[in-house]
Amino acid sequence: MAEFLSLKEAVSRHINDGDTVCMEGFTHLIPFAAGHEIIRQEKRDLTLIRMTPDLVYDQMIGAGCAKKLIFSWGGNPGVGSLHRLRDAVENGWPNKLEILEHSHAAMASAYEAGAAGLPLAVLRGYVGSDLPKVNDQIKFIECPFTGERLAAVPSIRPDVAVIHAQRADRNGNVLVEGIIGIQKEVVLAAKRSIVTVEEIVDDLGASVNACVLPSWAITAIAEAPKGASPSYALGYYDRDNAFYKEWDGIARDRETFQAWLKNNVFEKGAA
Amino acid sequence: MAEFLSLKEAVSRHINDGDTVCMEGFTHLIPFAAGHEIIRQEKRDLTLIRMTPDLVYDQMIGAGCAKKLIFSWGGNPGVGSLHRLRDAVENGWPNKLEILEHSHAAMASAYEAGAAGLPLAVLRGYVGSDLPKVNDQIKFIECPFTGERLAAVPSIRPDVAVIHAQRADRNGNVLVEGIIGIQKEVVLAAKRSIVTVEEIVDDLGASVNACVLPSWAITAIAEAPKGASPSYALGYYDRDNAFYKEWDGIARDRETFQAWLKNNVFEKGAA
Amino acid sequence: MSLEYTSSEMMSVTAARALTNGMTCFVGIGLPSEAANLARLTHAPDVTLIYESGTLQTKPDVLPLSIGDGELCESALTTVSVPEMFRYWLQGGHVSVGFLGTAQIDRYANLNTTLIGDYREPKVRLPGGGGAPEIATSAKEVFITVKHSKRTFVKDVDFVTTVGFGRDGKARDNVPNIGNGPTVVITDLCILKPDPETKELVVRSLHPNVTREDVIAATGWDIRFAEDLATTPEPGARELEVLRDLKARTHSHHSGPTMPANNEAHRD
Amino acid sequence: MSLEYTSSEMMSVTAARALTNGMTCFVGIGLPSEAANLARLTHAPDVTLIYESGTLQTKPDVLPLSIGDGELCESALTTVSVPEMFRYWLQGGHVSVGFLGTAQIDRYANLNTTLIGDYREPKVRLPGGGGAPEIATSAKEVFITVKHSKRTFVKDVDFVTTVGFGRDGKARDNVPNIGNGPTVVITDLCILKPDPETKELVVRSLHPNVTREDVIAATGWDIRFAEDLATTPEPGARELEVLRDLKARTHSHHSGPTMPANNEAHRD
Repeated sequence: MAEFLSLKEAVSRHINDGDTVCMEGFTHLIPFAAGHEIIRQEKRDLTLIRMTPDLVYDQMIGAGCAKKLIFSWGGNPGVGSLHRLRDAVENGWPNKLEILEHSHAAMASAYEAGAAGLPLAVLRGYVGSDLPKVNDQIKFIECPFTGERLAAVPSIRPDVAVIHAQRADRNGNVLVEGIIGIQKEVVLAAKRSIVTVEEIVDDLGASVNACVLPSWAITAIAEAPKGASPSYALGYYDRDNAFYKEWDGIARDRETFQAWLKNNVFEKGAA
Repeated sequence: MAEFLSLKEAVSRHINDGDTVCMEGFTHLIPFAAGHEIIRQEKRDLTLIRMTPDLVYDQMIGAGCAKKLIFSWGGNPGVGSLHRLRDAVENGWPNKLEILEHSHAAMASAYEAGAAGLPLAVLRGYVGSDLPKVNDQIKFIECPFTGERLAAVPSIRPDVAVIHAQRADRNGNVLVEGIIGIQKEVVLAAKRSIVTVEEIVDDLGASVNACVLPSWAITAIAEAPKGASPSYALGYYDRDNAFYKEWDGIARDRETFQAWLKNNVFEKGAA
Repeated sequence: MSLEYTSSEMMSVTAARALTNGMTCFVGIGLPSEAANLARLTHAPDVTLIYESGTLQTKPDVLPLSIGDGELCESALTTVSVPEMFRYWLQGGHVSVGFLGTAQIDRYANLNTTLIGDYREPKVRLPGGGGAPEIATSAKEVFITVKHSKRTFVKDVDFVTTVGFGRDGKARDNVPNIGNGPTVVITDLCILKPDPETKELVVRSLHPNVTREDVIAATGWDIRFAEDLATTPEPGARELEVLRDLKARTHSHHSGPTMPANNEAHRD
Repeated sequence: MSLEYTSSEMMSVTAARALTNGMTCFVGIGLPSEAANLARLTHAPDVTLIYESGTLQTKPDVLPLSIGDGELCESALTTVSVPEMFRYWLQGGHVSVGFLGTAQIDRYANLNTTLIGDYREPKVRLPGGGGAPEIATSAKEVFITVKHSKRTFVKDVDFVTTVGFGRDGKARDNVPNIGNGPTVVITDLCILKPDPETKELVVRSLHPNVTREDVIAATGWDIRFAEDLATTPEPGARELEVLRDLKARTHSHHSGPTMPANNEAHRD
């Protein structure tokens, strides 16, 4: 059964230095509050996995939490580059960052396979792409029925999954609604999971086939209102597109980034 | 875009003798009306696929529509045997029926793979079971990452999928709700699809992550009120458990079966 | 005190007692479903029940006739697709107990629900594997409940639909990512458990008023009894009351007059 | 009549015209999204737009800044998980057109969105593949829209993130279950299509007031022109009006004052 913890306690207890951590949310419901708590607790040497490492990973990488990044699209959507990610990859600041990159289709299938408890995902992918030349985790197998050559990638089965969701009921069942991304998959694929929620309610108000994660499939739940901002939570608040644009200026420069981090992360406590 | 047709026209136009046909619905939303129309139109030599061939396939097999059955559990749930299926397998009446059997996990994965456009499904399955000895479609592959031995089965990609759903809107988008089974997968995996619905409405009334099949993923839609009875349609009518029990007596004997077929199928037109 | 109860009731109550709060149980239809819901309505209100139709954490008020009755969906936390159920929830490792029935079981707890006789020339054709083959390997452990008879308890099953410990008791040895297999078999006569070494089923407890001879007569192999053979505790008054209420509700629900609409419809 | 319009508007209107009713289009963010929504709001109201965030058949009123803006979900027929989107809808063969942008494109329409320079020592690190590698192979055909410049139109891309026709134009030959690949490239200068034989991109139509020299100067290889070189039709008044309204709505939506709650929150 999921345990209700403060965000501080959840991160402290369930994320260790050196862990493989997936913080997911496909544009929607990105767990920013949890990312900031990880920065505050100065977790180190994390292998970070995420299809679309955007601002939250840019911040964590810039803060020195990561040693490796596995991803399929790393940018500030609609704005441009992730300057902290680039600084780490290109200049090793604040530390060297190893990267391993996939396509979305491969990562989506790898999450599906991870949730399904399988060691590999099979997809019709990477045909003609140079990505297999630079990622030795991409292999090819032959279908035993048709002889077709198909791509295979290792499934994703992280130590910890971190997601944000709209709400939990008092038994610890969680509703995710709207762009549900790979939230269900990453929680089921992970050894441990932390779910931050906008609120804890008596009744989830879920429709019959809603994306509900049962309490017994979750390790810890922490209430974190606006925990996805500047991304958004459908039904609660909109995406702060202005901040996404503003981030480009903040992150471009190490000093402005560090000042932002000090004022907006380190000097704030967990929600 | 889906074409609105009468059930008679849909079956006549889209199901041919010799086709591979999947009529799905996991206990819920079983397309009985469509099955009866197939019987009335005396379709022959069908390869029928269904995880749980229950009364609808018992009726079609007894009526002589099938030459082969691929399945994973063939019974009258909670009641007993399918006597027409057994008569066909054991005595070749009204014709010889070839069977190929799987487990549910393998068929569910084979539908998933079919919807995903893949030629095979990979699962951790059939360990220690004799099923691979009697089904040459079950093979084993080695994971290129871990060396683990995993089962592989061909994906299911039928000529025609037939399902029943609660409702369609006037653009031909279809809502399936409740026990959604493998309805979405079979429609996406099939070359052509026929969807019968309880009613056609202005607005589906679907929640944000509901199981909705877009019009452009469906071939034909036919209105068939009570088209799933004696199974049920959540929100419309309950399962007629009494008839499931009654069927045991009807189907046990060739004569009572044929009389039932004459009175209840052949002498009735399509809804 | 001496309550009156049948051997079927004894079996259901004993099977129910094997489940505890906190377990996530993938429930087979029939006897397992009866036992699992009895557990939920008595000592284990927080046991999580999953049916292969996709209904997660369901709390039916009456026993379902099939694994996909409306009752299961309406009382569930949520309902997922069948591929998701088998891939994410079962194969993904979230099921602690698979609760199965069977037509035949052998001394190594292998189950046969495929056929009696030879595969190509069956004497009796049974429904087939359904969910059982992978429930038995993906769940952390397996409970089996079945009536005890010589026709059912055979030395070697005609067909291994679902592996217990294989023809030689070693089928799970060195297989990665496989559950522990059957840990208990509950019949209307006794409780059996696999020998920790050989995996052969051994009688660990006789139900009240059942003799060793009764079990021997109903078993198709030379059955062994544990040295510390116990007597199974009798059903309690509340367990019997809840079980009888549940069965009465179920009976009236499934055989009551069907709605006119349905009577019409199935004849269309 | 002579409407005033920019070369960017010419590009968007021309790209929009490539889409027709009945197409199911998997939309990349940025220019493709602008063109696809312009098509939907003008001549192709029934074009189906899909974004990789899982939003099926979406009808945003403003252009999304990211592929997962709330607007996409709220206006969609339904929203599915990301694995389902890539496995069932894209790989499953339900997408007729993939509409992509790029950072680099070469003469065989290979796309590079990974990096400029060498992989281990990049001069510029770009976002990466995202959905494009499999959109380009699973969609029945691919439309590309990108601004024309020598930096973008290179003889050979530094890295093939997403295959057009490979380094030699033959990458799709004899590959089973693969789409037809890029069928048209729309820039702010012209329309290019692959030569039916060699698959090399050939200019098929120049936009009004663009010369061959303009295209040659903006292309990093010895670009060929079709014998029957056409002139692209100008944008219509309604197309320009709808495009400008859409961009104005979008601009005001994405840079308008954010809600106080959000301003607070992102500083937590």
